Amino acid sequence: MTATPAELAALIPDGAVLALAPDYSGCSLATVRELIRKGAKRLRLVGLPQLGLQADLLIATGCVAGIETAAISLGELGLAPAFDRAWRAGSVSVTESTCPAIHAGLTAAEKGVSHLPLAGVLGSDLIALRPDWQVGPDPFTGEPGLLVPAIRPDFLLFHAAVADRSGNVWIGVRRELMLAAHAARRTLATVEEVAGHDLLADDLWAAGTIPALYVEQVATASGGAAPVGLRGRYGPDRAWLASYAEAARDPVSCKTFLDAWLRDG
Amino acid sequence: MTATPAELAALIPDGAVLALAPDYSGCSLATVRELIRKGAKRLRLVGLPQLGLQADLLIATGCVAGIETAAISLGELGLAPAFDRAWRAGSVSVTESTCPAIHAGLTAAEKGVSHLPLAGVLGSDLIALRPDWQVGPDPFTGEPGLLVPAIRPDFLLFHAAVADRSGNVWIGVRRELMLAAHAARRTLATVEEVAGHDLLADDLWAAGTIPALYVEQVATASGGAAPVGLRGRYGPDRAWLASYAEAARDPVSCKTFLDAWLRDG
Amino acid sequence: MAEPERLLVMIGVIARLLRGLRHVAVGASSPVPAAAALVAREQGGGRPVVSILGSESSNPFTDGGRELFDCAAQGRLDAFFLSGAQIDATGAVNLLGLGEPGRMRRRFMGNFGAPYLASLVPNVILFRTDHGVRTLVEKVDFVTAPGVEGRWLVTDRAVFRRQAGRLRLVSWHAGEMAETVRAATGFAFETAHDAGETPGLEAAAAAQLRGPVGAVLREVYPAFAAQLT
Amino acid sequence: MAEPERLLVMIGVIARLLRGLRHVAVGASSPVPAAAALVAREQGGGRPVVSILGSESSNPFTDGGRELFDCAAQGRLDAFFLSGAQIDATGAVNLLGLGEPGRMRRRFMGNFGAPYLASLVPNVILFRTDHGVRTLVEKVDFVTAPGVEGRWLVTDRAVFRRQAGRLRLVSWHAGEMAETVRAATGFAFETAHDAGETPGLEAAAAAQLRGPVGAVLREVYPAFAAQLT
Repeated sequence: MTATPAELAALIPDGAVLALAPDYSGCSLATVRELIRKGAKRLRLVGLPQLGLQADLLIATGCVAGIETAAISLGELGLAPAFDRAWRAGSVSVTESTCPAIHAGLTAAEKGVSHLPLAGVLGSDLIALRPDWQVGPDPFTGEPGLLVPAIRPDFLLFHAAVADRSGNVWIGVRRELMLAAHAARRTLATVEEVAGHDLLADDLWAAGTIPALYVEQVATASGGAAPVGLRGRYGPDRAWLASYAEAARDPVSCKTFLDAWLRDG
Repeated sequence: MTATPAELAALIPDGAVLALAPDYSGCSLATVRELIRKGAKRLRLVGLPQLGLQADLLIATGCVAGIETAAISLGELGLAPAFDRAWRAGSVSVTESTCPAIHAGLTAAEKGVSHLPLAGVLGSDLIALRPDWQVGPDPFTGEPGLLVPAIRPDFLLFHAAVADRSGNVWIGVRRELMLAAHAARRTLATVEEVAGHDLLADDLWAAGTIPALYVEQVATASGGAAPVGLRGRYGPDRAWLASYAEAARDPVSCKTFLDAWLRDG
Repeated sequence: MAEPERLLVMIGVIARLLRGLRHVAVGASSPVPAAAALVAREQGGGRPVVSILGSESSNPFTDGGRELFDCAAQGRLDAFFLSGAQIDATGAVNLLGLGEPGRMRRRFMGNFGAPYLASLVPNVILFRTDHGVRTLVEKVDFVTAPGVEGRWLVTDRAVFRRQAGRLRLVSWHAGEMAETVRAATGFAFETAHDAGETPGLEAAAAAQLRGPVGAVLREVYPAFAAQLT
Repeated sequence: MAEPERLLVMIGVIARLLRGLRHVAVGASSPVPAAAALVAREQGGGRPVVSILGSESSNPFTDGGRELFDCAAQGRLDAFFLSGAQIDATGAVNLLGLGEPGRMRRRFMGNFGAPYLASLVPNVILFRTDHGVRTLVEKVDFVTAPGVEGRWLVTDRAVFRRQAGRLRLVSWHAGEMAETVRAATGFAFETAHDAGETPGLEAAAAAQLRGPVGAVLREVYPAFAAQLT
């Protein structure tokens, strides 16, 4: 029943709103590569709640029209270089957010409501950048309150360690993926391997499992989170990441670097 | 570091708002028995989202002033008999709710906001029973909407299979306990056993674990969920439950039955 | 509860209503809907997915008690089942109690999730295994959830569907007639122009009940499963 | 980053500010606060509990990315740490970018959770390991989070605390004076009447850094840990 990363990528149409895991969660680089190969266009990325290498690669290759995120970076390696160039050029729109506002927006979508109230944040200039947020008296306390609208991505794409034959996917403690799978219309996942046992049969596994109910398609992709790495399985490929961070500062060297990466896989 | 159920019960003062797990989740009957023994008074119970045997026992013994719940029953055995008598006598106040309204109220408390919007429910006469709920135009859609206030219990009390020496408690898929532990001011748990390993060290366990951060005190109580039973460990004691359901219809036979139960443990 | 033959007819009716759906959830204390959903799943080759609440093995949820409700709000739950101490001519159900709200003379278990699910799940099927004048009433004392157009009511005597604001008799089970159903019903109703006898449980479905469905059912509702076979 | 000696002083200052707290969380890319929190934990016999985000081993959260934020809103998080591309005289921080909001000329990584945590966590400690006129400014270009009374700023040159609306110099590290700090700072400030040299890292804390704290630190921030020892 499992597909290939290319088949997952084929399900994501141009213009889709695509939620992507942060680098510490579960990144399906295997599918991102296929999105780039197929020439995806005008994607609108949502960070869960921040974006990392996946977003920078998609931006570097012209797949992205806009992002909504609390941050975008290469982590310890600093700014996301392709995004930085695109931002300066004005070719990618940015909807600035903050981590809990994205979690709240996804929670609103999970619960089928238009919005959620959010604590804090008032006093930040961020409010002025978000005309779609509402500030007004809290109907229960009368104090100033903030309401943020639901975020319902068209797709969630992520990578995890294990799925089973029914399409249940084990994410362990990376529960932002559970929330996003509830909130998104369709969820696509790559996994290291497909287990022979039913992940829902034993509570030890079930406790960290997204039920197949929410998962449209699973693809097997051993090493599918490389070079970012997958918690508990393999670490980041620091040499690759440093090379990319260097190469991607310049559009020409970035293209050369990524052409080689696209050829290799 | 573990305590006894009596020590847990001693932490709960008269008048406390106490959230209790439904019969299918994790019921700390061992602590409920100690609450009865110490003569707890004026407790206000919150069902997660419904109440079962624990509530009926506390009501039978005069420990309860009021309940907020989506339902109260002995499951397949029908109405909760002591509650039914107390309800007819008007000695226990009932705040009627519905399952998702309780989940939403706890989620509001979890997120530190005064309320949450809730889908559905409009059109039910339940609205008229809840003057503390607000109905008005949704600020984003303009459609009629419902807002329910936060529910922040003073205590969550539950029983689970395993804790570790640091006070982390494994609940598996019984995630309503996680939500309630976040929402409640203080969480008390009994467990079948204390494991030698750190539950947070392995993601397989961690995925179903409430971190010690939220847990004030753990007590060991082997069989602590009897006679209700504990998922994956032991089933309900159907003979005991049937005897109770019969005896509790009448205040005298109820007292005789419970006096014996209180003596036994 | 009704005789086993009547329960089998109910199972057949409900199973047919579930054909082609993706995901069906069954609440607590709902053995007839559980059996019907499992039959529908067998006949659909695994579709609909069936979530039986209160079951440890036939319940795919991993996010706690809220997940069923969130799932419904997401549009991921196609059918659910409600019974009620009272069901009225408009298809409204009352799970709470009898008498005037606020001053009720009798209280049942409570509203559970019905006020929410009834408005968010596209196919809410009402059922009663003890069709009678005290349960099927002209107007419920308390509206746990209002009725909506197209809603089905399946009892141990007959099948109704709401049209033009009221439940209408669609079929009566073997051994009943429109008149016997009317005599046992506390609300007035019209009879659909094409009304007739309810089709019995298909032989294939009966075999599934004895086979794979029975196996699951015995785990969740042992007494009920024994009664059927 | 600053010289190791200065980092050790910062660690000592921050560890002292964390004494007696129950739960301290450390965000990504915050090695100095991580070291300080771990020292405080050692000295407090396990308190405060320390949650290091981005760490697989020193992170007790099991409910996904939202849990840190929910935890703060519940009042269960006593301290957090923020740096910023700009920190101003009022203790406001700017994590977003330089230039006029909406038409910025330079963008950093983004606001992360700072706009929320800064208003919900009682002790938010600001830190910079490169005290200078471009980072410590009179007014931030963009208020990611406003300053509040009592807020601390710990840099590699000095310690400030906000009083009467502005950061005030509380102490300067060995090798600095009020004048050298002033020359390196982009905002005008008063000096507290009892200001003096920042106490150095206690010997016990230094030993802990070489011992148990260093062991944890090497796992999360290997380069930083190597620099310290």
